Amino acid sequence: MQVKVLSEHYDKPEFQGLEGYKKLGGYVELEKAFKMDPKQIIEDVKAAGLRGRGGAGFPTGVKWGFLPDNGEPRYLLCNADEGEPGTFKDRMMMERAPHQLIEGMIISSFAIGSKKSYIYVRGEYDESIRILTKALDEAYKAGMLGKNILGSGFDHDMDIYVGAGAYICGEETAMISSLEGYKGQPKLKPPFPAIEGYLGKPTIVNNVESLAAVKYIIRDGVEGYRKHGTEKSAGTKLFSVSGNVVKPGNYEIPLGMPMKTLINDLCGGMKPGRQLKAVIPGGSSTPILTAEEAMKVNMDYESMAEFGTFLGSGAVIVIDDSNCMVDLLGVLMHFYHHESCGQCTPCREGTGWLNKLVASIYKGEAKMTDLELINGISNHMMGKTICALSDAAAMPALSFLKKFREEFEFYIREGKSKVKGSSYAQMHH
Amino acid sequence: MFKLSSEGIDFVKKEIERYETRRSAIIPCLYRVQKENKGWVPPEAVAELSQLMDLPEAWINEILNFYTMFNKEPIGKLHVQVCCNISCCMNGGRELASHLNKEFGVQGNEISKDGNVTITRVECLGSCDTAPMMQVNDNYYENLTPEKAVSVIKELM
Amino acid sequence: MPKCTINGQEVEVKEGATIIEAFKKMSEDIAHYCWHPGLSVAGVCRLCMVDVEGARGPQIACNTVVREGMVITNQSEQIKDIVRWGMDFHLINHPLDCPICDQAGECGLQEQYMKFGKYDPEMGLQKVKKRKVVDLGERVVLDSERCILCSRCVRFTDEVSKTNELGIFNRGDRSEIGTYKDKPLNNKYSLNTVDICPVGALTSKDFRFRQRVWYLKNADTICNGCSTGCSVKTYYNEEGLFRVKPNHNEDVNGYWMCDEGRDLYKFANKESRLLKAKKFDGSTWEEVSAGSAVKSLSHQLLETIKETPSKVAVVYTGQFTNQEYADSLKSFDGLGVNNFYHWMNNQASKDEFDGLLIRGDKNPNTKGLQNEASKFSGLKKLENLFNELESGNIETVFVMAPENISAYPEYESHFKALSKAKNFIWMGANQTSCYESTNSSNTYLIPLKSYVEKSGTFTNHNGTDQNFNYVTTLVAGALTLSEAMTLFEGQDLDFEIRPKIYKTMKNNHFTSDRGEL
Amino acid sequence: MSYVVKQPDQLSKWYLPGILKGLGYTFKNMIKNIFGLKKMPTLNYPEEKYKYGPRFKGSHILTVKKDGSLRCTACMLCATNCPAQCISITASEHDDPEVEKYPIKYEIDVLRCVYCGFCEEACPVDAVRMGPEWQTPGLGDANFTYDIQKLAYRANLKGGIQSSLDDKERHEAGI
Repeated sequence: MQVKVLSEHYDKPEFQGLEGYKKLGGYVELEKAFKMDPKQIIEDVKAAGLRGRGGAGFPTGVKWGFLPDNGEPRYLLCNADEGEPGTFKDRMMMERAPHQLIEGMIISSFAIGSKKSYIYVRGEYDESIRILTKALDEAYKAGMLGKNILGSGFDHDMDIYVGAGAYICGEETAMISSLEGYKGQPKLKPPFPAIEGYLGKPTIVNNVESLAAVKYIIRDGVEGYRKHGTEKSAGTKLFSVSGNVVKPGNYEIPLGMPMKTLINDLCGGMKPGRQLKAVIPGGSSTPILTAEEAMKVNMDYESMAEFGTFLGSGAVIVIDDSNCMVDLLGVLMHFYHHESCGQCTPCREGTGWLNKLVASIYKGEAKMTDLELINGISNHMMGKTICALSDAAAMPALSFLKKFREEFEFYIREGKSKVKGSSYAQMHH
Repeated sequence: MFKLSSEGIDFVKKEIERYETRRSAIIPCLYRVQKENKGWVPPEAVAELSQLMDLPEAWINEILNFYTMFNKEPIGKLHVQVCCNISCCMNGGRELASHLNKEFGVQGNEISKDGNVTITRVECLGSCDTAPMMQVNDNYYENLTPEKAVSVIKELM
Repeated sequence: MPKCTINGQEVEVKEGATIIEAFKKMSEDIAHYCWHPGLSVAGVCRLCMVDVEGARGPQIACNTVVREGMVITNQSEQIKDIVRWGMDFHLINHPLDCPICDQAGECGLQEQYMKFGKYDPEMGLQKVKKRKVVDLGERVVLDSERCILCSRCVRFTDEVSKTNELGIFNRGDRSEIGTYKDKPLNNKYSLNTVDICPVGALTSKDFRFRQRVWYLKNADTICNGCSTGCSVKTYYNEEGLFRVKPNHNEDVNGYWMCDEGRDLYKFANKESRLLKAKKFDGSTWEEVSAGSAVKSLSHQLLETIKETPSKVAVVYTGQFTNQEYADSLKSFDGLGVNNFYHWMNNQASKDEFDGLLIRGDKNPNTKGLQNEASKFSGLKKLENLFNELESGNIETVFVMAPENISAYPEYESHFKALSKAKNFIWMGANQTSCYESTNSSNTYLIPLKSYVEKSGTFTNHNGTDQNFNYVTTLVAGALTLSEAMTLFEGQDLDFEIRPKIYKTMKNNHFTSDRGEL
Repeated sequence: MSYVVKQPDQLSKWYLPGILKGLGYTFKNMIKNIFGLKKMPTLNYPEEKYKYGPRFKGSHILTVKKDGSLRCTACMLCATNCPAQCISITASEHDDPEVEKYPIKYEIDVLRCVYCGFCEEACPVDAVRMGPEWQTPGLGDANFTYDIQKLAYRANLKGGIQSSLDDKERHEAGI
């Protein structure tokens, strides 16, 4: 069942404003944190086993630990450029509980010693931007931001930066580029952002959910936070369930819950008369799972890895048997082709090539050998580029082809979809 | 020939100061231009911004062309963006888009004859649980059926 | 100074050097497009992949710093496979228009595909269509389809010329290099973008379609456009010179040269040269070979000069080699002449410098002239000579005229003013129409060799002596200043039978070598 | 080595029999040719001309596009490949960016040409072919340096031979 830590008060409209937020226990942990040693907070976050909720799952505390131990100015960036198809948890968090994020960010900034932070919100989230802007105003007025916050002697400024429509800006170095006023193209690593990030200064980029969760690590302590979840995947996480389930939406569950429970119990299972066909477990970039695998896998980092996929951003896309996999891969390939930033050759050309190849299948122009070609291209896009977008495009292609190969072969052979009633491939994009 | 209003120029000047580097202000300033120019950024605005912000034209042009939310061509009063990514596709996003295309008689990025509507297919807008959905100008409209979408747009007109 | 092992051979590199620099030091083959030693690291072509022992997967050589004891190879099957596919990714949207592409023959794609390619293209689908023949500015033409988006040119305008005209617009495989419409690529170094373009996307308007590169031979020399003295490579064939490109010279010009310097081959070509010596006796012009002209000059004037050396003036410009200055000054000094004048074309702007390469002194060897002249009686200002001519104190004037006449706007007026002398000897490489209007009834025009036709030394603005060698002969029979003086003294020329070029000629001189990619 | 020496027979020592035998042979063939003109193996050159097969590599032809303009892109591969160095081309910028480059001068010095066909082989766009014509006589003032007019539009070609490769088709196919 759901365990609501972060989302406890999300259904209460007053949680959005400062007043209501404070009433429901807001900004208590901020004061508590100010009394702690910043290094202790970092240690606690490490000990709590909080892993980045944006997609890569890198331990947040460890990331903070990479910061050089000097007096250089440093920045905290909140990654609210939620672009992964299937993900909508950050939008809800920003719209329902902007102060939760702001509080989490102030605590995190205090921990890492940052005097300036930015929330990078994707431009399409107009509602979120309005609410966040209002919340920031409130926070400034109430002295939660600015000089000498709550008498602690800690100064901090926070600002919102609005993106303008680029999936790639969700990648941390691309986000930094975008914030610096460059095109949102990922930067070469090394140097890593924790050493040289925004304007060449040490920078930490964290997801909305990761930063909000910091508040609850302070509130419940390491043990309290670790109460939920598994040994290696501690805490709760918001999962955005979409696709062909009865009740799609955001669900906060402890990590380690079987996917079966999530889909069948919490989301009300498949729509009547429909069978589960496949699940993309962590946003469109993660390898797809077949129905059997989905029924066995648990919602944590390790179990996902066992099945060769990732927890990603927690976007569970449930696919029923009315969908043609060729069609869906076409949709995804179109997406990655559209979103490749065009910097690295394998990704720039590879995404375009994959898109054309998959399109040629439903145009009836493909040959059987093209399936091998798709495999070849995908394999040579993996791990060859600056950022992971080319992997993100290659992984679905590889996994779709591996797990649903007969559908692709059928399409090429017969010139039509194996799934009856799936008429869409013909009028694709 | 587009020219920023005097408030617009003040806005640009303020944004330049707002961030650590002047370059960061390019996106907000382009948004401002788009807002003042009926939803699209004309090419000559790049030269104007370049002068106001004291940045090379190429930098601004790069930003303008990189991001999809800046319209490089005129659009209708209502910019209808229908999500056609995976979750929406599975719930009829593409059917919705083609229905709207047919209903308003526009294709691709065209503006309808009355100048009211432009319908574009876009990638994920982060509202997958309420698929299919569309964004009209700044607002989301969710859990749509083709008929509902048409009536929403007609109402907004 | 960390040591590392590259393909089994140990090499020591500078602190902070990257793996690709180590490969270059070893002259080991490594595929790459975006990396250029004179620019920042972009790391976008993803071709310079190497295996580093102990590293997680393949690394790009251009952004990995060599650490002590690294064992690096790019010979493993995995790396070769990655590079093969990397080449294919570059080529899938590259048009097959090598026949009309000016870069063919010196193209990075062609060269590296032959070395590293897959030889089995699998792309059978429609390529992305982009703009062709885009006018980027005064000197450069862009073909977007051929562009592989290595971003070298963009980095050049951002980092070296700092003019920021170029950008990469749009994204994904729709990305295109371009300029903003109101700001074309018109900086003074724009043609360097053409040099560093590894494919035929950027081509030079001047060179475009004039020759296939495999018809051209090349040889190194020094640019004589200004006192910077950039190391350059000239490309030529029997028809003449066709273009000039920079050579890497860390101490002088790095990897670059200015656009102005690239135009200088034009005045060395036959069309603008004085092909024969000319003699004017007050009524008719007579064309003779350079040698016999100097001989007859010698018969006519040598004795007179020896008798009254104070009535002789010699005008020098800073466009000759140190050797020529030394020889001619010595000869004149031996005849007793000590009126040496310096024709300085741009007195006011001579110390200007644009911060990168271009200097206000448009002579390659002003320093050299001053050094050599100081060993004799020194140089006087040219203005004084005009007065001397008016007063009749000077009867014979020798002028060592400049080659680069575009830098001498006063060329014609000075010709006229100086030709007021009774005996007027004009030694120069160029043909202009003003020669007809000489005022002297005893005028000699002696054709001299241009800077590509002789060997010698230029001393640049900071006193660096730079030697350069003979490139090619464009005007047969033209003389160097030294040769002219030898003849004038009544001696014969001692010819070197085979010019040096033949000794150093490469096996296949039709293979155009444009140096390091 | 041994060999047989055939001794002339007695009859051949006489003059007339040999003459008559020879004349008989001549008359036999004359009659045969008079009554069977079509089978006659020789031609009355230059009134009659031998027709070679279409693959005969004779005089050069520059092919044209559908609109009648030259197919040649001035890539100079033929000139590069030519062992006799008889081709000289001057390229220029075309107004149409799809065409980009074209020859403003294309000359073949046929007196130097060895008709090896390497130019045809080198051509990437089927712009130069060697046609079946083989007679290229001329009087004293004849010009044996063939220019574009002669190579592409001479009267025999009836407005030009169309190239099998078309720019437009290539562009549409995305090559």
